[in-house]
Amino acid sequence: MFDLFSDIFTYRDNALARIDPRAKLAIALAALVAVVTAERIVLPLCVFGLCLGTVVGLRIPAKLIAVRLAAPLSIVAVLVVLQTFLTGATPIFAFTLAGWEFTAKAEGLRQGMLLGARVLGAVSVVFLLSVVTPAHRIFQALRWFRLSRNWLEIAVLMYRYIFVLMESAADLAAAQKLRLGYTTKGRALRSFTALAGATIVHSLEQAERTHNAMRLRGYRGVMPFGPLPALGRRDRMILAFCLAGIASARLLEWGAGR
Amino acid sequence: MKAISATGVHFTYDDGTEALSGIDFHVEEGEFIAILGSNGSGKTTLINLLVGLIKARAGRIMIGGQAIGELSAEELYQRVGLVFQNPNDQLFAATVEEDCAFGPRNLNLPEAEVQQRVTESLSAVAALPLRGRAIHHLSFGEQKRVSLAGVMAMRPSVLILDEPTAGLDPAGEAQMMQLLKKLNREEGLTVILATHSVDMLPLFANRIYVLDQGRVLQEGPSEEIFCHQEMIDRAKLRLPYISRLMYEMKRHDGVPIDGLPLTIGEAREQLLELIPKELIIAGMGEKRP
Amino acid sequence: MKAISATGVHFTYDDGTEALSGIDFHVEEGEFIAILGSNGSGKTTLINLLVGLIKARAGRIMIGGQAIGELSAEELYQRVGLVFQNPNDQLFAATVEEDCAFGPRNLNLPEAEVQQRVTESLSAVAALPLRGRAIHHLSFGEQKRVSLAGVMAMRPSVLILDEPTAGLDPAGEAQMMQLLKKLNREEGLTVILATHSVDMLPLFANRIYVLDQGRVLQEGPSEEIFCHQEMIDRAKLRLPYISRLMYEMKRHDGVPIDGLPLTIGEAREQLLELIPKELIIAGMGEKRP
Amino acid sequence: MIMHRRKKSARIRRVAAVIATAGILTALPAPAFAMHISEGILPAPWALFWYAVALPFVAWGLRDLRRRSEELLWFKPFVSLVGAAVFLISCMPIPVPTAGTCSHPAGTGLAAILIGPGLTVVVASIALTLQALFLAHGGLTTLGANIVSMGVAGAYVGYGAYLVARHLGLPWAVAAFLAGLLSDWATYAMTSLELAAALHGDGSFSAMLSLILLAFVPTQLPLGILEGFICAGALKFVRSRKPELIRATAAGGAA
Ligand SMILES: Nc1ncnc2c1ncn2[C@@H]1O[C@H](COP(=O)(O)OP(=O)(O)OP(=O)(O)O)[C@@H](O)[C@H]1O
Ligand SMILES: Nc1ncnc2c1ncn2[C@@H]1O[C@H](COP(=O)(O)OP(=O)(O)OP(=O)(O)O)[C@@H](O)[C@H]1O
Ligand SMILES: [Mg+2]
Ligand SMILES: [Mg+2]
Repeated sequence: MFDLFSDIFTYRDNALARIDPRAKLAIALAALVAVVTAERIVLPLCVFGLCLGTVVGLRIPAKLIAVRLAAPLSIVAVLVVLQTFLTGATPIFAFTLAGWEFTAKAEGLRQGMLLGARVLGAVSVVFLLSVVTPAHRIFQALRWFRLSRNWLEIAVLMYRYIFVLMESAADLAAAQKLRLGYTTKGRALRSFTALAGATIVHSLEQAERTHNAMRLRGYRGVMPFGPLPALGRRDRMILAFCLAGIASARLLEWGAGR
Repeated sequence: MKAISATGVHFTYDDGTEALSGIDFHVEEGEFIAILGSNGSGKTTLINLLVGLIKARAGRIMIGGQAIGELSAEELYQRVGLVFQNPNDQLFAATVEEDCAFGPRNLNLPEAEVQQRVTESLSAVAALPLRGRAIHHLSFGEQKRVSLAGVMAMRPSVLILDEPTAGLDPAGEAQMMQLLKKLNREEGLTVILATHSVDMLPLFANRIYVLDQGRVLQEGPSEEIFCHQEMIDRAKLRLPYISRLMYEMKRHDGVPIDGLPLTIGEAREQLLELIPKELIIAGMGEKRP
Repeated sequence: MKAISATGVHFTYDDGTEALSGIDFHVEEGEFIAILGSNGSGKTTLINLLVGLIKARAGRIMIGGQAIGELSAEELYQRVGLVFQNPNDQLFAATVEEDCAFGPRNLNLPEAEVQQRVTESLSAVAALPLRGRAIHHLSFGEQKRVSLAGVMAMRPSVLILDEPTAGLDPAGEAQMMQLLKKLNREEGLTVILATHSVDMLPLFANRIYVLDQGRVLQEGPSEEIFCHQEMIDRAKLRLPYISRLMYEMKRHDGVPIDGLPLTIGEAREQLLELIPKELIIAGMGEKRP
Repeated sequence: MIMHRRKKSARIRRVAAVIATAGILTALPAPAFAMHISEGILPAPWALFWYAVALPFVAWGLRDLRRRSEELLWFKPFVSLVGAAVFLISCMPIPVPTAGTCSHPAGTGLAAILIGPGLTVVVASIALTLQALFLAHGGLTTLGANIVSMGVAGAYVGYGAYLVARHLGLPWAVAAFLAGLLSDWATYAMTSLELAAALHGDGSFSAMLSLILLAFVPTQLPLGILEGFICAGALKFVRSRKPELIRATAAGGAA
């Protein structure tokens, strides 16, 4: 029911998983910038192809890829349709449906496809990052980027306890289902409300116990994070190489656009 | 007739864990069955399949002669009830009464019938006095019984329980097992329970399925199951304490013991035959109950 | 010297539940103590008092000769460590390594020392290979051991555990108890555990405190405790299975048994003395380990 | 005459587009995915702009967090756990009557009542980051915009509605209902605004905005009402089970 994070794959060993998370995060951010500033569809689509190819090559199950890409793909479809019929000036074709006239326009189609390509490219970059980097490594990397420690502390605890609460919530939902709590809309709403309430109650109780456990191990209001080692030579080289690659691809596109 | 059966069932979680690989599991009406297995052997997964919470990747599950997919939710859950391990995860109403009434109300029964079912199911688990109490003020043992009552109120003919005695103290454990025995013997309910505690089971179960790594290692009446020391070791289980004692005396000390006594009663009988009458203190033997 | 002691301790929860009424509890350094009691008898409350999570309404708690109130939090938590019943309560970091390092880092130790403590404590609980794993991918048994490691990394001299074997299968239970025994015998840790399972305890504990309704019903070595059938019944506990068998044979059948054997080994010895040598199958007796 | 025809056809076109958009949006695997602006949709200037808008709110929430966690050692675990619960609730599928598919509640109204709007923004920013990274909902480039709609708009409107309703002497259940309802609608209004601003291209902003708003109406009107019921119901549940903990929450005094 709540198959949320399939982060088991991030613990698989492969060349990408071994790269320092800071380097990976920086590269991903650079790729995102390149994609969302792209003026033509070529660069984003190349990024999309590259990332998707890598994800497939890492043998991530097709089902997971489909689940992750389903929503972005449908958004792309909506975008293309919306932009094609709503913006632009040069008509390319028109048709009438149930008495209504639809006119597709070239500029709109182009704009829609560009937006769609950007979505695909950007989503695939983050997807690739997320299947080769466990959450705690990303949190570590974020620390290096000087994110607020308090923000990170809450993030770490939240991430951990989402899984704990998920187990009891899944049991609760199943228990309700087995006693026919979801057979009509009204019952479903009532059951759902109880489920939400119970999850909050469980979280409040868990917060108390967790805080006790933290206190007993010397917690004084700030979660201690370990030191971050310097970025290794190999990782520095990978980082430099990738950033240079992304920058030149972006410049190339810019040049082509002139 | 078969109350519930699974044939060649496979199940793999989304993350690739193969939790069940080819399970055959058949229960006749009125049986008392134990699914025995170590942590992670697949007991909960099997149970979730049997009640239709998850779908098998391969294999067939039949409930009372019908494939599970053909049954509507209403039909299915009036035939099979599941009691979860942690009562806190299945009691969602404010009071005991409301919780027990949840199922019957969802069946659109008239209020009088609902109330009657609540009374009946609460008395079946010896929890009638708790009727008006708030759920979150109950003790753990009381919560366990009330969660059983909530399922009983659906009047299932098959009752499945995941670790019904986990977390209970000895008195609570004995009470729960007596309760299940009564439901099975007197009310004719088919009872299936998953557990990894070996000591109480032999007294109650007609048959035991031993699970290990998603497979049925062995299946049979408890006398048969506990004869196979290596199988038991492989399943990361152990013999009941009594059997262990008798096993060691038989195996290492050469004491001639028939089969393998599982219960205190059986062990006592066998040992008394071996101990010379003249050693027994006169006058005491009479008191034997 | 006394490692930990509570004298005349009373505790009442906010809702008026009197959970402890006049507890005396004394543990010497290096002892292995069991707090035995049914659900709701007050075990967890007592433990929470001993580690300073809650404050007694009346009475005095001393840790290593000092009143608990006089100790700073840092001193206190380096002397006494508590392992919670549910490992989820205690494993709040993302990975095993980070979780174990939490305590040492709070002590502002240099990173090398932190890493060394992590390695040590993980190897002490046979969990070193789990070091890089995410907590939510561990099995229940692994989580239990890792949560113990997290406490061990604080290097407490007194280790308190709330139901350390709850929810574990037989293999996991045996492993956990062996682990605790090793920590107690080899590393000299004082171990205090709360439980309501009676069968494993006698093999390990020096002394047992039996709790019932917030009072100490009895205290003493296990042989003494389990002699008092009525007291055991009153505490809603039961004898270990082996003792139950021996007790019934002694009481009802008049078999002359000395004291009350608690373990399989003791029972075997006594029974063998009663069984005539000629009944024993020749050549088998040799194999006795 | 010509003028008239053009106007008419424009109107027809707009209506048709609304229906088409609504059709497509509701046919999505889950319409609530549309609640988060997907990765890559916003052009760079807009993405930066919304980051700039969101940042002060997050910073303010973090300041609040630091101040209160210095006094109360349990405060950070408490906020985290409530955050985890709300995150989970927002991932649970609920049936939407008009869409025929499942959607998800936002939970921001509930969170705002429990931990206050400032901290809700912080928690929402974390939840949105986790969703962007691991679930492909929302995105890193659109994080700022999503924080503004989910966090800022949802939390402050929800909390405001709750406080105003309580001051007007309405029962807490009604207040909670309004908080859920209005926070949900505010989130959608804000999301629509953000999308329209970024996507109207050479067309008119207001046309795009009304179009997107209208497209969301068939799912969002009922979903907002559901959210209201969920918020009130969940709060009722918590009040009955943990009255002492309700007192410790943000709206404790008012609740
Ligand atoms: N939701 C899940 N996702 C992935 N793997 C799972 C999930 N639930 C269980 N597993 C895995 O499936 C296997 C069987 O688990 P299951 O819960 O059925 O065991 P169990 O016999 O009930 O154990 P226990 O005695 O601990 O309750 C285990 O290896 C477990 O790690
Ligand atoms: N937070 C609380 N508020 C009110 N009463 C409580 C609370 N915690 C425990 N109690 C009550 O105090 C008594 C002792 O509870 P405690 O948890 O110490 O028992 P226990 O021996 O640990 O039981 P178990 O074996 O079930 O863990 C019980 O009557 C219980 O209902
Ligand atoms: Mg299980
Ligand atoms: Mg306890």
